Amino acid sequence: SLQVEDSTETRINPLNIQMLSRNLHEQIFHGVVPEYRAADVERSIKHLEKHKLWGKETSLLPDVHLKLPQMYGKNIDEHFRILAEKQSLPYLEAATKLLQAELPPMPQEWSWEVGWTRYEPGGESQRVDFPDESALVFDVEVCTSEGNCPTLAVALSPTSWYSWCSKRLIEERYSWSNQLTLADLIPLETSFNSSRPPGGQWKERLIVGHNVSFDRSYIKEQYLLKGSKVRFMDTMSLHMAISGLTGFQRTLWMANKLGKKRGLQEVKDHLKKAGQNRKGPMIGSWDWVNISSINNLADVHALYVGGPPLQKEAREIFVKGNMIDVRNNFQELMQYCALDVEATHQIFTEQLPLFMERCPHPVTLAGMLEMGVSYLPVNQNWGRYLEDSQDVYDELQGEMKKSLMTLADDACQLLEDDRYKEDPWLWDLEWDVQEFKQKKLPVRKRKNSQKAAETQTSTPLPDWEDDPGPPSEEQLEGPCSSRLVVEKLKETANQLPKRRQHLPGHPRWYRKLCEKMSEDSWSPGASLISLQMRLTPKLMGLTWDGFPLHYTEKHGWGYLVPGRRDNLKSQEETTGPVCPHRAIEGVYREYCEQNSKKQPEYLDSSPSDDLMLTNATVWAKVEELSSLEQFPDEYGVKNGTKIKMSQDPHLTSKENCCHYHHGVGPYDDVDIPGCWFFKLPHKDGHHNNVGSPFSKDFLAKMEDGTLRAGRGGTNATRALEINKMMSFWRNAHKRISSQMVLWLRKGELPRNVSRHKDFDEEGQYGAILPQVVTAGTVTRRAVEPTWLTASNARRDRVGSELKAMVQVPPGYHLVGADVDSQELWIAAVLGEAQFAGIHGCTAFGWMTLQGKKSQGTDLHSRTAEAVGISREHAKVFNYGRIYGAGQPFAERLLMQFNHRLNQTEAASKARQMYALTKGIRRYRLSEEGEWLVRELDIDVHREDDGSVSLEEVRRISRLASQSSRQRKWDIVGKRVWAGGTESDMFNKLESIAHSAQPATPVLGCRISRALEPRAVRDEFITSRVNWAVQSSAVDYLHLMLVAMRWLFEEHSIDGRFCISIHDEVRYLVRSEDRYRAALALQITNLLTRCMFAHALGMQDLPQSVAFFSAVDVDQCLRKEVTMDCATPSNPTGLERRYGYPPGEALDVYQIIDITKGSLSKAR
Amino acid sequence: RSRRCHRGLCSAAPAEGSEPVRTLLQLCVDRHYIFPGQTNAELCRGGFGCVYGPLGVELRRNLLEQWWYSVTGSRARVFGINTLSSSPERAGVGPRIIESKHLQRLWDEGDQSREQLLQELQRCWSVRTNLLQGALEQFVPSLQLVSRKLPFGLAETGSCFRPPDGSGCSAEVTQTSLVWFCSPRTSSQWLDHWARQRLKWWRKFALMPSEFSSSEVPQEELEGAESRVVKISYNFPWGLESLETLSCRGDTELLHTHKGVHSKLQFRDGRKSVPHVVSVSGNVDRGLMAFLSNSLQQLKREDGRKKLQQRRVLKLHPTLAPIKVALDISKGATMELRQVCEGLLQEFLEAKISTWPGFLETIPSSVEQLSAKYDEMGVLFMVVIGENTLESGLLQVRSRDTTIRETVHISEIRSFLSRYVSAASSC
Amino acid sequence: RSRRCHRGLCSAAPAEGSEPVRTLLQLCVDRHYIFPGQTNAELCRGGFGCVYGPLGVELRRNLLEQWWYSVTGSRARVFGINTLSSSPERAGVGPRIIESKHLQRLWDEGDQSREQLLQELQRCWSVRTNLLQGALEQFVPSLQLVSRKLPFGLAETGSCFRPPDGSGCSAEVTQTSLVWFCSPRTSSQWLDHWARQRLKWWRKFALMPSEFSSSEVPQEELEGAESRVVKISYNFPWGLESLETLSCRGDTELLHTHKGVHSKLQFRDGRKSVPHVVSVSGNVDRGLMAFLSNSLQQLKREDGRKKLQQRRVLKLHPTLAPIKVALDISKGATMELRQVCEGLLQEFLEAKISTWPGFLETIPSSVEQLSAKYDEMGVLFMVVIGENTLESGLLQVRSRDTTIRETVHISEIRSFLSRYVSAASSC
Repeated sequence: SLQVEDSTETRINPLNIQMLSRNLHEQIFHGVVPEYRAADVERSIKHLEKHKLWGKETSLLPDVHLKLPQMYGKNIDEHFRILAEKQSLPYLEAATKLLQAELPPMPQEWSWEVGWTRYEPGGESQRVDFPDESALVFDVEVCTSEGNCPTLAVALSPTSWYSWCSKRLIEERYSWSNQLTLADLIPLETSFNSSRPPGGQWKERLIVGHNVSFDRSYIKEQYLLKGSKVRFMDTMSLHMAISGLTGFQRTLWMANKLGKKRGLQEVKDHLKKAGQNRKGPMIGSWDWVNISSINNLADVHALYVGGPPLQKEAREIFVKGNMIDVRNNFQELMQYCALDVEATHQIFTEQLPLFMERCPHPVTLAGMLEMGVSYLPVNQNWGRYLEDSQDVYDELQGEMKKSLMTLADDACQLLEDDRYKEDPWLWDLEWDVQEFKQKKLPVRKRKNSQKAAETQTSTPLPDWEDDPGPPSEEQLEGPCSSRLVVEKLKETANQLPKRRQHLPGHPRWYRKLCEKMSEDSWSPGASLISLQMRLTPKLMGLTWDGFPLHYTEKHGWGYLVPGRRDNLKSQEETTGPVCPHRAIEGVYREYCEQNSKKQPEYLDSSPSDDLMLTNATVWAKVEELSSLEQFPDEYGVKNGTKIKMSQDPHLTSKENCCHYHHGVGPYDDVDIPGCWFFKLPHKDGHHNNVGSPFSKDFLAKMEDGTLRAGRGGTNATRALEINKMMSFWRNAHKRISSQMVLWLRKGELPRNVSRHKDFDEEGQYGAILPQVVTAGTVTRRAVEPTWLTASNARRDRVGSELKAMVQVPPGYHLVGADVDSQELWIAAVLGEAQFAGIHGCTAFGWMTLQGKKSQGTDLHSRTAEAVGISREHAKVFNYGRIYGAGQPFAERLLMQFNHRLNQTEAASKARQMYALTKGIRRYRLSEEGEWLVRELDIDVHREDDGSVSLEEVRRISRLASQSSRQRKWDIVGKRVWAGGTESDMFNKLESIAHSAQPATPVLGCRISRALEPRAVRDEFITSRVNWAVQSSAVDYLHLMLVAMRWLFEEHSIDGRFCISIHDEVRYLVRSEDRYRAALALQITNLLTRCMFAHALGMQDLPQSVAFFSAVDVDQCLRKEVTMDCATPSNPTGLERRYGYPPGEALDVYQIIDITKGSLSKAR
Repeated sequence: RSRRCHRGLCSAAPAEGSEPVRTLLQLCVDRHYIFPGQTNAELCRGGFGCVYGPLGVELRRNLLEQWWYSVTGSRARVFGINTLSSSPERAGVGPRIIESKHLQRLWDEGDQSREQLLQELQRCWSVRTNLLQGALEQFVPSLQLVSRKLPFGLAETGSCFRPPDGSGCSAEVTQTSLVWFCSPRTSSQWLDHWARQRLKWWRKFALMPSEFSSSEVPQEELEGAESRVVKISYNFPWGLESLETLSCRGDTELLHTHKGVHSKLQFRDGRKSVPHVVSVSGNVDRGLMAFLSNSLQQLKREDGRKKLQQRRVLKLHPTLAPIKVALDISKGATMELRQVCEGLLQEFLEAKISTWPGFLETIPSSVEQLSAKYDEMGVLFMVVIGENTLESGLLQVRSRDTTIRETVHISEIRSFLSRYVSAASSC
Repeated sequence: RSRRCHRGLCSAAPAEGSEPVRTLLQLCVDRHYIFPGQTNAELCRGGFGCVYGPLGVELRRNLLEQWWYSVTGSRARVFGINTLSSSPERAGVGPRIIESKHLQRLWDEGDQSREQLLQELQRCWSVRTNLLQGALEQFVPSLQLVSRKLPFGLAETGSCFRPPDGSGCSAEVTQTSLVWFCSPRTSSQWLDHWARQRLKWWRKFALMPSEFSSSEVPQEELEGAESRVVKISYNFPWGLESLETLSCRGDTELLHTHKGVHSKLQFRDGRKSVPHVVSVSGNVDRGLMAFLSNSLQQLKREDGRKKLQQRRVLKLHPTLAPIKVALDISKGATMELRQVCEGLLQEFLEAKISTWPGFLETIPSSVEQLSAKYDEMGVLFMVVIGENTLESGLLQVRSRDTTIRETVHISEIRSFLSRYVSAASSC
C-alpha cells in the first residue's frame, strides 16, 4: 500500500490532491487511515495523463484547525443516525399513535360555532381552544372568492374529531378587512388572543395532511417568529417518495386513466417508440401505471387504500362559490372536509410503513420534517415591492400598447390611393372597407323628403359680412335657431339601422382591433392590439437578416426572400393580394447597404436569459427532450438522430433553390410571386412552426440584430425592448401577489425584536410561509412554484428582485450558503468510487476538485475550449449531459446558440464533445456472445477491460447470422462507456439505474416503485440516471438539515430554518449568534461531505470541498451578498431604496477568526 | 449645457439652425401655439414663458390642470396654496420690483447719493425665483391643517422670475411646485415615490414615453441643502433638458425660514423631530415644449406619383390637445349649412369640447389642405358638413391619428367626441 | 375711495373695526381660505392678491375656471392668449424688475453716475399693470386667426402689478381681461352686451344676487381713451367696490401700440376702418372676497337650554365651493373604518369631487363640532362612516344647506354627489 503523507497537518493523497487537515480527519474518521492500492493509483495516473491533467500544478490551501463537537457512534454514519433518530423520535411516536388508534366515529351533525369544537364519541360536543393531542390529521378549506382567510377545518386525533369555523363564516358583515391577522387563522397551540402556549411550553406535535404545506399556511402559530415545535408529515410527499411519477409519466398515467391511451399525441409517440423496442410488443412498461398514481388525494387514496372512490364534487363550492353558498351547504361541506381527513388518515396508515422500508435511513425522515417548516420573514417593503413592480409593469404594458396602437394608426394611412399594395409587410392584410348603410325609406316618405329637398332653399353667404353687433336680448333668451336646425336634423336618426355598423370606413384588419362603441370598456383606437397578434410583426415591419417576415397558416412565421422568377407569370390571374416583390427587394437592398461592412459573426453572443438556466430548468429541458428522443438504438441499425428536415416533402428541390440565402427552406408550397419563403428556425427543430417571433427564444436574435424592426422606428424597437422587460413579472405576478403575508402586531413579536433599537413603530413585520411540498418530484426534491424557481435579480426585468424582498426583522440575520458545485461533485465522487476509490482519480473528478478557471482546467473551461463555445454556454451543456441529455440535445442547443451553424456542423461538434466527455459506447459480450465468438472462432479486438466496440458487435452479429440464417442472437451483455473524462461516472450512474432496486448510494433511499426496472424495464433511463444524482443531492440536503439542527440545539444558537432552494440553505438567526451559525454551517458541510465519502467507501475527503467557499451573512435573501438587485421596479437598488448594505460572505478561515473556532456562546 | 444669455434671451449653444428645431418652432408659430417674433421663439425654446397663442394657452391650461389634478388629487394630504410672487418679507434676495414713477421721482429729486438710491431700491419688494420659499413660510400655519401630523404637502403653481445669467433682468417662467414635508427617516423613500409618480405623469401624455427619463444627480453636483436630487428630463432635438427637479433638502432651509425655532416646527411622532423637506419643482413652459416636440410626428409617404411627401402631425394626447374638433363645410357653403355648423358649435361648447370654427373661414380650402392644417394643429377630429348632411344628417369625421374618414350621424357626434376624450384621459 | 398705502400695504379707509368685517376675515383665516397674518388680511381686504390657503386656492381656481369657460366658451370668436407679465418691449412704462445681484454689482463698481445708474435700470424689463396692453400688441398676429374679420376677442387672465399710490413698490392682483375688437359702429352695443353678460355671470353664483350691481361711470370721471365705462360692483360690508370694469376705448391705443400703421390694422368690411376696442377687465381677488362675503350667512338659533347660538354658514354656490364633501368617522375609528374612508376618498378624487379627508384628523370631535366647522368651510356635504357601515354599507350624509342628515348607501354616494354638483352648475 502507498501512503503519501506529510508529518504536519497537511495531507496529500497519491494523486496530489490535498486532503482534510490531520486534526479534522482524526476527529471525523476516528483515525481510520485510508489505504490505496498501487494498481489503482497507477491506473488513475494513466487516465489523468490521457486527459492531460496529470502533473498540472496544484496549490495548497491553508490547513484548518477546528475542535469539532463531540460526535456519536463509531463512525459518521452512526453519528447521523443517532442525531436523526433523536430529532424525529417524538414525531414518530405521535405518528405511531395515529396508526394504532381505533378511530372515533365521525360526527353526524357539525357545530355552527366560531372556533374549535370537540366531538365526544358519545355525540356530545364542546368548544375548546384547540385540539391538544400530540398527533392530528388535519384539513383546511378556504372559500377562495372571499380572500385568503381560512373558512373551515376538520382535525382528527387518535381519540376525537374536531371542527373549526371562522368568524367570517358564522358572522355576517358588510365588509371584512382584507388584511388577515393572527386571530383570523386557525389556532393549534394557543388560545384566542394569545401567542404563548398554555403553561409556556411548546410541545412536540405532529400534523398529518395531504399537501399539508397548504394547510400549514393557515395555522396561527406557524407565523410566530419562534416557538412552535409542531412538525408536518405530508402524505403527498410520502407518496412521491414511494410511488411518485415523473412529469412525463404523469401525462401517460392520465391518458391511461381516461382511457385515451391512444388519443394523446405524446402517448402515441411513446407507444411508437416502445414498439421499436426490441423486446417486442409485450411491453412491460405499462406495469408501473398500476402501482402508482398522480398526486391528488382521490387518486392517492385509490392507490393505497382502494375501495369506493372519494367524492370531490363539494370542493367546487369552495372554488367557485361565495360565503353564502358555503353557509347554505355547511353540513355537507363539513362532512366533505371530514371525509378528506378520514381518507388522509387511511392513506397515512398505509404509507408510513412503506416509506420507512423504502427510505430506511432516519436522516431522510428527520430532514423532511425540518423542511416542512420553512419561514420567510418580510416587512413593509414587501407591499412596496408589489406596488412598484405592478406599477412599473402596468406602465410598460401601457407604453407598449401605445406603441402598437400608434403603429396600427399609422398603417391606416396606406388606405389612401391603395398604397398598401406596395408595402412589403402589409400587402396581404384585409384592407376592404364597408359601405355606410342607411335604411331605405318607404317610397312615399322618400317622395316627401325629395320634395322637401327640392323646396329646401340654399341661401348663399354674403360676400363679406360686417360686424353684426351683439345678439339681441330675445335671441339670447329664446332657443337659438341654429340649435333648432341641428335638433331637427337629428331626427333623421330613424334612417339609421338599429345596430350601428362598427367603423365601416376603416379597413377590416383595423376594425378587428377596435372595441365596439357599445361596450362599456370602450376606449379609442386599436385598443385590442397585442404583441401576440399575427399582424403585429408586420405592423412593426420585422425583418430577419434583412428579409420581411411573412406568416403562413401551414408553416407559421417565416420570411420572404426576393429573387424567385419561376412563379412570376401567375400573378396576372390571382385575385387575392399581390406580393410587391419589388418593394421587398428594396427592403433587402437597403439592409445590404446599411450592412455593407461585413457583420461580425456572433458565434458567441452573450447568453440570453433563457440560456442562463438554473439547474432545475436544465433538467426540465432535458426531460422534455428525452421524452421525445428516440430510443438510442444500440445496434446502430437505425439512426436514432435522424434529421427530420430532409424528410419534409415541401422543401424546394435543389435546382430551384435560392442561390444567395441559406435557411430553413425555401418551401415550394408557399407560392408568393417573386419570393421564396423560408421558415424562422425553431429551437426544437425545423419541423416545428414558429408561432410568434416574440417568444423568448428569439430574444437573443433581437439583441444581436438578426431580427429587427424595419419600420415605425422607435415605436417598434421600444415595444420589443419592453416585451423583454416585462417577461418576468408577466409570468410571475399572479403567484407573487397572491403570496399570503401575515403581519404580526407588536405584542406578537418576540421582545428582542420589538425592543430592538431599529424597531420601527410604523413599520410592518410579518412572514410568508412558502407552500413547499417537501418531496414534490420523483427525485424527492422540494417543489414550490414561487420561491424555489425564482431567478436572480436582473437589471432589465421588472420584479426580479423578488428574493431580496425577504428581509429580516430587527436584530436578525440570514445565514446561509450554496453548496459549491453540488451535483458535479456528487456525480464525480460516485465515479471515483467506481473507478479507483481515490478522490481525484477520474479526469472528471480531478477537474471538479482541482480544476481552476484561471488555468482553464475546470470542467466548463475545458468543454468550452474543446468545442469552441463560451464558458457560460459550456456550463449548460455540462449540466445537461450530467442530467442525462444525449447528443441531440447538444446539437439543438448548439444551433440555438448560433443559428448560422448548420446541422452537420452542429452534429459534428456535439459528437466531438460527447466523445471527449461521456466517451464511446462499448459492449461486453453476453454469455451467448462469448459462446459464439468461441464457437465461430472470431478474432475479436478487445479493450483492457474486455469490452468491444460497436463495429465489432456488428461484425460478430453479421458473422453469426451468416452461419445460422434464422436464429437471432443476443450477443450483447452489459454496455459501458469508455475513453471519456466522464465515462466511469456514467457507468456508475447507469449501473445504479439498471440495478434491480436502485437506491441512493448514501442514505439508501429507493427509487419510486414506478421507476423500478421491475415495473418499467429499460424505459425512462434518462430519468433514472438523473434520479441517482438528484436524489443524492436531496440526501445531501437532509444530512445538512439534521446536522444544523443538532448544532443549533447543542450550542444554543438562536435561529430557525428558513428555506432551502435546491443546493442552498438559509437560516434566520439572532444577530449576536450569526457568526456561530456560520461556523455551524461550515461544520455541517464538512460532516455531510464526509458522510458521502464514508458511504462510498472512501475514508477521507479533499480539503477543497470540505467547506463552503463562502457563508453569506446578510439581511435579505439574495444570490450574492453584494448584489444590489437593481431592476426597473427598483431602479436605485437595494441599498439606496431599502437601506440594505451588502452583507458579508465569509470563508472558513474568516469565520474561525471571528469565532475563534468555537461554537460556544461567548462569556 | 451652459448657455450665453443676453437680457433674458438665450441663444442656445447649438445654433438653432438644425432642421428639426426650426420645423418645430415654425410649426408652433404657424399653428397659433406661440405668437411670432424672434424674441418670443427664443424664450420659448429656452424654456421660459413666452407669448402664447390661443392653442398654446389651451395646451398650457390643460397641462396645468392635469398637473394640479394629479398632485392634489393623488393623496389626501396635499393642499393647494397660493403665495405672492412678490413679497416684502423676502427683501434682500432675488430680483426686485420697482415702480417706474418712483424711479422717475428719484431721478427728478436728484439730490440723493448713489448709496441712498441703491438702498431705496434694496428696500423694495423682491419677486420670487422659485415657489419653495413661499411654501416653507406657510409650513407653520399649515401644521394646524394636518394636526401636526406628517407627511403632507403644499402644492402651488405660478410665475417665477429666473435670472438668465449675465443679464441684470429676469425672465419669467411658470413653475409647478410640490413641497412635501415628511419624517427624516422616510424622506429618501418619498423622493423616490414622487420621482416615479412624476415621471409616470409625464409619460402618460407622451407619444413616445421613453423620451422622458429620470436620473439621479451625482453627489458632487448637489448644491446647498440638497442631499439627493433626481431630475426628470426630456430629450429635445437640441439635447436633454430638465423639466422637473426633485430634491431632498433636509431641514436647514425650513429652520432658517422660521429662524430656528424648533418648537414651532416639531411634529407629533414622539421624537420631536423637525420634518425634512422634499421639493418637486417643474417648469411648465419647458414641459409644454417637450410635449409639442414629443408629439410632432413626421411621416414620409410616397404619393401616387412616387413623389416623396411629408406629413406633419402633432399627435398630442387627447387630454392635452387644445382643440378637440374642427367644424368645416365641405364646399359650397350656404347659410343653411352654416346654421348647422353654428348649432353644432353651440352643442360642443356646452359640452366643453373645445372646437375650432373652421366654417367661419371665408377663404375656401380643399379638404386635403384643411386636413394638413388641422394635423399640424393637433386637432383630433375634423367634422365636415356637406350638402347631403341636410338630408341625411350624416357627417364626415376624419381622424387625425388614422387619417381615415368615417361617417357619423349628427345625433351621435357629440357623445362620440365626449366619450373619446374622456376614455383617452382615463387610460 | 382713495386709500393711504405704505409700501404696498393698504390700510383701508374705514377702520377694520366693524364687526361683520372682522368676522368675515377671521373666518377666512380659520377656515383656510387665506393664511393668517395682518399684512395678508389687509391685502385680501384691499382687493389685492394675498397668500391663499387650500380652500382659497380652490375657490379661486373655480372662479377663474368659470370665468374662462364663460368668456371663451360663449362665442366662437374669443381666443385665449397669454402674454408676458414682464416684457422688454414695454420699457418705459410700469414697474421695473431688476436682479438683485445686478444691483449689487452696480453698487460695487461704484463708478457710475446716478444718471447712468437710472438709465441702466430704465433699460430693464417692466412688469405689466394690466392685461390690455398685451392684447393690443397681439392684435396684428391674431388677425390672421380670424382672416381679418370682426368682431373677435382676446381673453387672458394673469397677475398684474398695481401701484398702490404713494409707494414706490407694486402689489399684485390677478386680473381677467377680455379685449373685444369690433367695428366702430357696434362698439357701444357690444359694451352693453358684455356688461349684461358679465353682471349675469356674477349674479349666477351669488346667494344674494342683488348685492352685485352695474353702473355707468359718469362722463366726467372717464380717463384717457375711454368713451364709455360701465362698472360692476359689489356691496361689501365696508362699502361698494368695483369688481369689473368695461370700457369703450376707441382706436387710439391700438393705433399707438402699432405705431399708427393703419394698413396693418384694417379689417375686411369693405371700408378699411381700424377696429374699436372694448375692454372688460376684472379683479379676481376682489371677486373672491365678494363671493365669500355674499355667501356668509349668520343664523341665530336657540338651543335646548334657550341659549342663543350663532350658526355661521358659508353658502357658496356648489360650483364654486372649494370642498364638496368631507369624509368622517362617527366614533371609535378602527383600521377597517379607515380603510372604507380611504376607498371612498379615492373614488371621489377619481371622479374629481374635491374631498376633505376629515377622517385623518386624530383629535376626536363630536359630529356637532364637525358640522359647525364644515359649515364655515362651505363644505356641501358631510359623509359619516360608522360602525354599522361595515355591516350594512349605509352612510350618514349631512347637507350644509338643510342641516338634515340623510341615509345613503355606499354604492350610490358618488353618483349622488356628482349629479348634485353638475346639476347645480347648469342652472
